[in-house]
Amino acid sequence: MTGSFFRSRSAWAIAGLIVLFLFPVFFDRFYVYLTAIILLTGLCATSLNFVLGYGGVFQFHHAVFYGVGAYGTALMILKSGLSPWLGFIVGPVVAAVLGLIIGLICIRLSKLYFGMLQISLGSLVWAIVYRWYSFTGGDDGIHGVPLPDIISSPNGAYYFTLIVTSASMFVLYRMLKSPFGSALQGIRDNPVRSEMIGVNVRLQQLLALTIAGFFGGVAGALFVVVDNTVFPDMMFWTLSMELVIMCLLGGWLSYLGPMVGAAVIVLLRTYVSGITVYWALVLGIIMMLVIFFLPNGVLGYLDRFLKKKARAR
Amino acid sequence: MENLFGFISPGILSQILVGLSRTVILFIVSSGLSLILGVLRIPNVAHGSLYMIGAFMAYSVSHLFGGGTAGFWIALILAPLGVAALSFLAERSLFQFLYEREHLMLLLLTFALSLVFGDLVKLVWGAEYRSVPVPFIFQGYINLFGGLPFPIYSFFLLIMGPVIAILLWLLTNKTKIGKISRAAAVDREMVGAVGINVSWVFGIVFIIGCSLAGLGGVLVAPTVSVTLGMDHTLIMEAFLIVIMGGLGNVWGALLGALIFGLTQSLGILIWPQFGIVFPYLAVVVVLIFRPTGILRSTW
Amino acid sequence: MLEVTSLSKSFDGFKAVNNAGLIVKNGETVAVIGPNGAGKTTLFNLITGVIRPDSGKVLFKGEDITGLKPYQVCRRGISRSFQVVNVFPRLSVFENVQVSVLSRQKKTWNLFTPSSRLAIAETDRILENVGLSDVRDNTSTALSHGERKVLEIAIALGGNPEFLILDEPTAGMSPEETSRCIDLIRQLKEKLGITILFCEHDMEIVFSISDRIMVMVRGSTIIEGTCDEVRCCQEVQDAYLGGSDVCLM
Amino acid sequence: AANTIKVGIVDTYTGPATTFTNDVLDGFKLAVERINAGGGILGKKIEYTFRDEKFKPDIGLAMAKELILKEKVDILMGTINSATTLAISDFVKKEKVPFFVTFAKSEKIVGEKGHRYIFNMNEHTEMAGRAAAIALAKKPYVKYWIAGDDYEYGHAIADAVWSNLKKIKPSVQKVGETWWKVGEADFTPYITQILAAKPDFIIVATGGSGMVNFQKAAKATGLSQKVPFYQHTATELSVLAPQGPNAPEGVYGTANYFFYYPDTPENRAFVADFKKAYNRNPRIGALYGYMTAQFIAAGYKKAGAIDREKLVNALEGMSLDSPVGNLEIRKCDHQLLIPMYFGVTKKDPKYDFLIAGNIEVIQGKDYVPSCQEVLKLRKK
Amino acid sequence: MLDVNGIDTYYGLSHILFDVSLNVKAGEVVGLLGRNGAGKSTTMKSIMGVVPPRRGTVSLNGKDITGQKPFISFRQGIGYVPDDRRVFADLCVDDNLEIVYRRSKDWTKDRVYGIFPALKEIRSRRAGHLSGGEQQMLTIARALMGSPELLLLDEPTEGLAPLIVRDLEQQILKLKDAGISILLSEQNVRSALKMITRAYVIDNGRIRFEGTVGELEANEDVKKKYLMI
Ligand SMILES: Nc1ncnc2c1ncn2[C@@H]1O[C@H](COP(=O)(O)OP(=O)(O)OP(=O)(O)O)[C@@H](O)[C@H]1O
Ligand SMILES: Nc1ncnc2c1ncn2[C@@H]1O[C@H](COP(=O)(O)OP(=O)(O)OP(=O)(O)O)[C@@H](O)[C@H]1O
Ligand SMILES: [Mg+2]
Ligand SMILES: [Mg+2]
Repeated sequence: MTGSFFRSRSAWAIAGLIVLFLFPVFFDRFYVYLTAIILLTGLCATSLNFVLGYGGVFQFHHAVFYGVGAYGTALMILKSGLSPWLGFIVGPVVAAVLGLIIGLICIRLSKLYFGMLQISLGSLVWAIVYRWYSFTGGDDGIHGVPLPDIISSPNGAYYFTLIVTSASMFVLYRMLKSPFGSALQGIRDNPVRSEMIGVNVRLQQLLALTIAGFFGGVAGALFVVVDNTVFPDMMFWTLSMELVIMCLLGGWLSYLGPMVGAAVIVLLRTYVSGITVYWALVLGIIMMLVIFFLPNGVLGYLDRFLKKKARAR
Repeated sequence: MENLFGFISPGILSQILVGLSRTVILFIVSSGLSLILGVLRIPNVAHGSLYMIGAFMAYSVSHLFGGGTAGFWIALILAPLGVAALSFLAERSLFQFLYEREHLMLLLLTFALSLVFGDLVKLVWGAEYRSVPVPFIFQGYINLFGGLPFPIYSFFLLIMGPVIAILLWLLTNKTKIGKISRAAAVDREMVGAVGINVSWVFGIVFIIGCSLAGLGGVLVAPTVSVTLGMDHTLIMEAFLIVIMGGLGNVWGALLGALIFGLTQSLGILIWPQFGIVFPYLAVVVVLIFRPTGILRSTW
Repeated sequence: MLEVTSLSKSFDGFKAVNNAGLIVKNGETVAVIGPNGAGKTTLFNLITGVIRPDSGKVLFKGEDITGLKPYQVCRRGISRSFQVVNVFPRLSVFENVQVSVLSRQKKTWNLFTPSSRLAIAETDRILENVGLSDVRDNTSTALSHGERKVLEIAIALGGNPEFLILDEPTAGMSPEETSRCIDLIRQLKEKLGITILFCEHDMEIVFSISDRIMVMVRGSTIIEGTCDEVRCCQEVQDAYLGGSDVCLM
Repeated sequence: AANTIKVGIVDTYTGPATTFTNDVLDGFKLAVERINAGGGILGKKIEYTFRDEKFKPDIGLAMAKELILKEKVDILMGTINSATTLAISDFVKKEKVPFFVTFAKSEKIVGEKGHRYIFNMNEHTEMAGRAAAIALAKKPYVKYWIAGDDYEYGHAIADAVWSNLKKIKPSVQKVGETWWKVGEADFTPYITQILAAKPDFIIVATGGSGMVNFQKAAKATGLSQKVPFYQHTATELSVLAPQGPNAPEGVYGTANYFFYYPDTPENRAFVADFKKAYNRNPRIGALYGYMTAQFIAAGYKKAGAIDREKLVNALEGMSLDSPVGNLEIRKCDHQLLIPMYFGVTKKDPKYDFLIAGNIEVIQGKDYVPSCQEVLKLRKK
Repeated sequence: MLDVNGIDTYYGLSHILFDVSLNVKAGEVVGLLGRNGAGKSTTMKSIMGVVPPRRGTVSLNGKDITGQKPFISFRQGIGYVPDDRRVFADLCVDDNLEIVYRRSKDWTKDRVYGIFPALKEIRSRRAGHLSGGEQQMLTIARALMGSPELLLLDEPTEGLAPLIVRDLEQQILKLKDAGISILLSEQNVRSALKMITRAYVIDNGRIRFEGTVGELEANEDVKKKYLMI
């Protein structure tokens, strides 16, 4: 039974990928761009959820890793003179290292304290980027990052984003289903007990934070590919809040929840803002409705709904 | 180096005094946040919006009463009441049903609320900057150490801070409602089962906390321009202050505000280039040495 | 196997454990009894590293394990269950135990093999042993109180311990479940040769399965001895049993 | 879209910046209504659509892309956020869509990062600095203190004023600097610090709501009576009006526009129109928005076709009459040359708020960086 | 005084109580016996209003109290001692007693400490740090502070040392003498039988037996089938 279930799940994944691959053939450039943004934002939110939803760590300043990944990539391309492809590795790696460092400092703290200390540290990083004009371009950011030819066209950027995102999503998924992932979820639910069964809670969480930082960085690097620019707002705390909201809105206990949340937010922003400047108001109201009626997020609701149906059958 | 001596000599004392008066508003707002966080466990992001609304209400009220001194005093009473009414509405229609939810969900809800409030303020008051004049008796300044000016209004603030701190401490530690709310923070259902109408207790605490945000807004109004977005910077600072001091601890909020305010003003004097990082550094240092804040938290 | 010497711990000046001593030999089953608040749970917490002692020593198999982190203690072969049910609420019964097994096998650093292929046989065997096979796929919150208590033990067994600490394993169980639980503990002792340290307020159980008993009062050991020694000792009667009929049993 | 010319506007309509951007939008609307009422351009009406980017560059850029790729706008306009502007600029360069910058102040926009499709309809920081320096050089002050918002705009303005002042009048000295974080609410401690150093004059480089906040603090501490200071846009209506009669007197400032100055029939007419439409006095942004529409209309007319390339060509070097006199879009860098008014705040019985007095006019060509300078920047 | 009439209670979709009826008369100690998961706690919660029943009625002194909020039930004289010791961890013992809603001055702190002298010694300690048994005493003490007419005791002896259990048995009898009616749920039948006058046996959410202690002692069938003794 599990076999057929798994098969159907991979079947769905493959079908989804095919649709996404064919997307540029049928749709206008703008929609391709929008999809790329959703994918990379969703990847960023998923990497956050790796520690937030599955690790129970209040990672409140995930945008730092997104931003650092982007800056790392952009600066590497602009300043090093080495192959731009190297930038796509350096950015995420720098983000991962930063994730480890910030993690080391914060890890002793619990919940809200963790989150707030992380916001402080993240804000320090942000302040440095914001103020270090000569290197980072200050609050104006860096614009017009040159890219290798094959990914500089809109479609090239889209396919690159699609491939990297799906690969990352797959890797993250495998990690969650691995013993490491089980231990991580155990820690989320009951850290004391986890320690009592021989899990080195801190170390386990640190690794998770590093991984999350890495994939946050990957998303940042993809942003450089899609939008060719970086700016300090990418690591401002408001964006981090938005990422948390994507996780919660989509469903932070389901794997694709954050991706769905990202899609919801990006689409709302795009379409509602075309109708009214009061789109924050609309977004706020929609969020409240979700909280009231879908307490487990959009996907959490669907999950439950489907399960209930399956049971009824 | 030159800079360093430059600021020590002509009255660092007055500098500190000024620094203190500015922490008062931070304190008042964060103490409300701390109360709500400590008792109701709601990380209330909309707290900043209520502060902004308090300031706008202060503008409207003082304007309505001729913009003079009388207007300010009436605003000092009416605006926090207005904010209280608004929070009462929010509590009864929203929060009331959600206390049992995950903290993160409440964070999401309050964030949504702050978005709504932000746009509502724009709808009601428009985009113009607003200004509330300093009440007449507090206008002007006196000369302190070495002829440096100190606004009289700041004296007023300096007195308000401790008064509010003591009142709040009495409320949480000495009154029954304070004790009930501390108990309810941990086990709401059981508090109900010993004959207490928890729903109202929570409502009252929420309203008190929120009106403190409103009060902060009124008090700040005469010193700044009342604008959209003034909630934004404040809320993050308030959260950091609360965390630094220890969640739910009134004195912690006071201490946190002091540290935050002083590192902010002194930090910029020491290293102008990266002045903005000092308060954050203070938070980092504090939390590294005291992972649950300086004073005991109720969490 | 386990040797606790003059262990002390105080909270805000209150001595919860005061100079407690205890020796458990290989293969023994030792009970700790004592009035409420005597410090039994605290003693267990000190041994397993959940809290650090103020002074004193814990030796396990001749090695000093005082002040080690819980996970380090666990890796040396000590597992425990908790007085208040303490399981992983969002995981299924199977996963609850599996995590424990995986952790013992040091597989929690394995990032890529799906858990669903690992440690299945062993986990199922443990579930079988404790009689939870039927509810294997339920989430742990859907279990009855008694079942959850058993799951507690199963998780501890996942660590394949040489030494097992049980904190009131049968509290809140019905007579029926209690007798099953006692059987289980006997099995662990006899079939698997696990050394067991437990505390319990039900004297019938204490006297029926333990080899030796340690009596704790106000944080200190007042007597340590065989069932018979303890049973009718006057101090124990006064401090704990209160002249109940156990002496006659 | 065949029968209309579509203009897309991306700007911040959230937070303190709204007070400026609303005027840009309203000024633009006013002009568009007139143009459309007069039969449009080449028989086509102007249609516009606007987006609130909430002062976030990523959102702003996404919105610009949406407007260009999905809404297929002919022209893009905005924004008050320099980072957004620069990000969009890079994109419009690739897409070859003309982009009119209406409030962002970064010098990079037409300087280092300038290109064929970008037009700057307001002064940038270097220009503001030069204009102030020209006027300040004539004053007797020697010991200067520099203070400001700790972000690009603050530093850029301060640097621009200071470096130009130093060039024009080498005898000036800087006795110290103070930087505070953006959004700082209470300036009293900084003012105490500055006063302790006893400078002759202070250059205050704040933006947005910081302008009002600083002036309030200056009034409360008596700073404005002790040491004169300069703020770019200090004399602007959006800064002075909210403070009513309580604003400090004697503050120096520069601004491109006042509804009461120049007191010409053109300006009076513009003010009357604006007031009729929106029931308030126009502020600086209104002029930028209004003139942007005018230039777009005139540009298309001159080009004779709805064609982006032709429009750009037509606009280069074009000049138009405006409420503040004849304005030219310079060919070399697409910078609008607009006069700057240096003045000082004073009370006026006609208004219940302060206005600018002793106005000194500095003509656009006098305070704009030369074409050589710009080209040198662009080559970098 | 307490009449429970045919209640059905659910947790979400799962139907737990089926047509449960029972009554407690003034001054009685009534036992509610049954094995784990039989529905004892749920019955108590239904009476208190923590988990309102979907069908049937609960009335106190002839007044319908079905499904009303727990705090109102408490104010009308029902004291509730839950099985999972829910002391107010953050408050000290004294404050735990102080915040209770007081119907009358019948029960003072001193009187309560008279019943549980052990508590008096630790009156200023944080409740969250008390041992299991101490917490159990505290919850009973807390319920008494509201001067209840009826006490719902849910497995009060769980986790208590034999000495304390015996003490508690005495105390409960004392409470009975003081005129408080008690509904007592117990696993520990032997202990329960010392206190109660009548008993209900519940299994799988249904009342299976009702009668005096004597009748229960005599009914080997019920004892074997539902109580495992
Ligand atoms: N973290 C703590 N802070 C303060 N006091 C504590 C703490 N933990 C335990 N105590 C106190 O230490 C004493 C011993 O508690 P412990 O839980 O070990 O008792 P116990 O013997 O397990 O009792 P029981 O049989 O009732 O479970 C109690 O009086 C308790 O109040
Ligand atoms: N919150 C809940 N949600 C769903 N089911 C529940 C919940 N609480 C209890 N149950 C179920 O309701 C049934 C009756 O539980 P209840 O707690 O009333 O039993 P009990 O007789 O008090 O048992 P015990 O002696 O173990 O306390 C059990 O099968 C239990 O699993
Ligand atoms: Mg214990
Ligand atoms: Mg029960």
